[in-house]
Amino acid sequence: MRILYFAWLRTKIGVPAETVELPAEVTTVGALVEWLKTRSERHADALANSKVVKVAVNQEHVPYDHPLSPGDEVALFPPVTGG
Amino acid sequence: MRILYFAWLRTKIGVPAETVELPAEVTTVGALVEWLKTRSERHADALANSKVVKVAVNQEHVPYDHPLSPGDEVALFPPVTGG
Amino acid sequence: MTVRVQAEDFDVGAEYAALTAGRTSVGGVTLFAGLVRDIAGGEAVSAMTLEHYPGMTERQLEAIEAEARRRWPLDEVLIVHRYGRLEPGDQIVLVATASAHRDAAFDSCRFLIDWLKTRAPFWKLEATPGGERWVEAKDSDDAAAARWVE
Amino acid sequence: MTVRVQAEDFDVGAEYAALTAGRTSVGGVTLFAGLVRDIAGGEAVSAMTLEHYPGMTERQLEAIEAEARRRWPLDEVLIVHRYGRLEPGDQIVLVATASAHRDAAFDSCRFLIDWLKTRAPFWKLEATPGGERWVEAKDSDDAAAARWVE
Repeated sequence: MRILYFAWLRTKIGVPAETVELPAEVTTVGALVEWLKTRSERHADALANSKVVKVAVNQEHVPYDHPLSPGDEVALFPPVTGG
Repeated sequence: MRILYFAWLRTKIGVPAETVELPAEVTTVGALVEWLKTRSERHADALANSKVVKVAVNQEHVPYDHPLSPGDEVALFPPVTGG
Repeated sequence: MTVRVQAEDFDVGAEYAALTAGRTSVGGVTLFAGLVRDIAGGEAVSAMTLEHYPGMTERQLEAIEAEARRRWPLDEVLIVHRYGRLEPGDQIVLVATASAHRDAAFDSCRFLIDWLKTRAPFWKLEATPGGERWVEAKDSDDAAAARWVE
Repeated sequence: MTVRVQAEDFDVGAEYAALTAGRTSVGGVTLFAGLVRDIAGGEAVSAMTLEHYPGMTERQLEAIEAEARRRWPLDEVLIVHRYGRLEPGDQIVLVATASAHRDAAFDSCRFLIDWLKTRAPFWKLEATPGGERWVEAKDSDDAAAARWVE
């Protein structure tokens, strides 16, 4: 699965995107965020406070209980600050 | 005293302005409007419904109980419709 | 001079540019332009003539500007209102405010046009197929202005 | 195309002219332009870099436009948002709506900017004397957007 990172999530994790093989039990956005924390210290640090980690699936904002499907484009980012 | 008329008050009365000699007892805007009605049928018709006759004294909106002073510039007009 | 009453048209792009030129304190500009519509009250409008009360108009617009500046922290305020004969599509009025903050820019701009509509001495005469008619004041304009009574 | 995401600057006068050109049904245009301020949170800002999520940005802005058109009777809607490096005084965003009615133009324009601020995937990085910092989302922006929840 393709995971994109933006803004300070990108700089903290150190890459703008990565492709991961999800374990079978990771079936929701919330489970994905928890699982990503185990990948490295940088991931754990960047994702520590899930209140400021927002998620989009296929370019739509989604809540943490949103289910994941193979082929989804998943993006993690801080609250947006445009305008 | 100089009296100015605008919009349909001007066209109904037939002049854009007139200079009048007020009787001593006409000391307020409301009394002026009543007195102007007696000047002609055109005045009476134009000023019949005081709800839609607004008054400015010295270029400020005023209520009917506003006192008149010699030398005041008085204007009568319908509710404004700019913008 | 931030209040202008004129027969000539105005250039929104140039007015906007002047509001922001050389300023780095402005976070937002809100601008409203009113135009002549080709239909009003269900009737076709071929022209509109705006009468006003010279002297009082400027005075009232300046008072409205001063009130906006009193209520909100504004870098710039602009009011331009035309008079004379206009046709559908023509510009009638421009109000604009520049502020550090978006809420102040929006609220003050709407305040300007709402108050102007009930206080500035302008009257519209519309030419329709049925003849000329003076536009009647709208209760909705009074209600819009009433929102701003402190 | 009424939604644009671009690095280039935009010309407010030209955009305004395009919104109203040849139209006689428009009674009012409301326009909001957001600019880079030279100070934020009490600190001097020498530059701002806007990052965004290509693809999602356009999709979200189009959804915001569609929602505005669903809620109000609008002749035209325009959203232009820049990304990349900007300096104080530079334009960031332009939202504008044209409608027969002033209330619809004002409400929809404010809706566009309020929703954009909480939904469009842009992030601001400010350069200050103390170094670069990512701008934090404001509770006041969430509150502004919450006004429009139906």
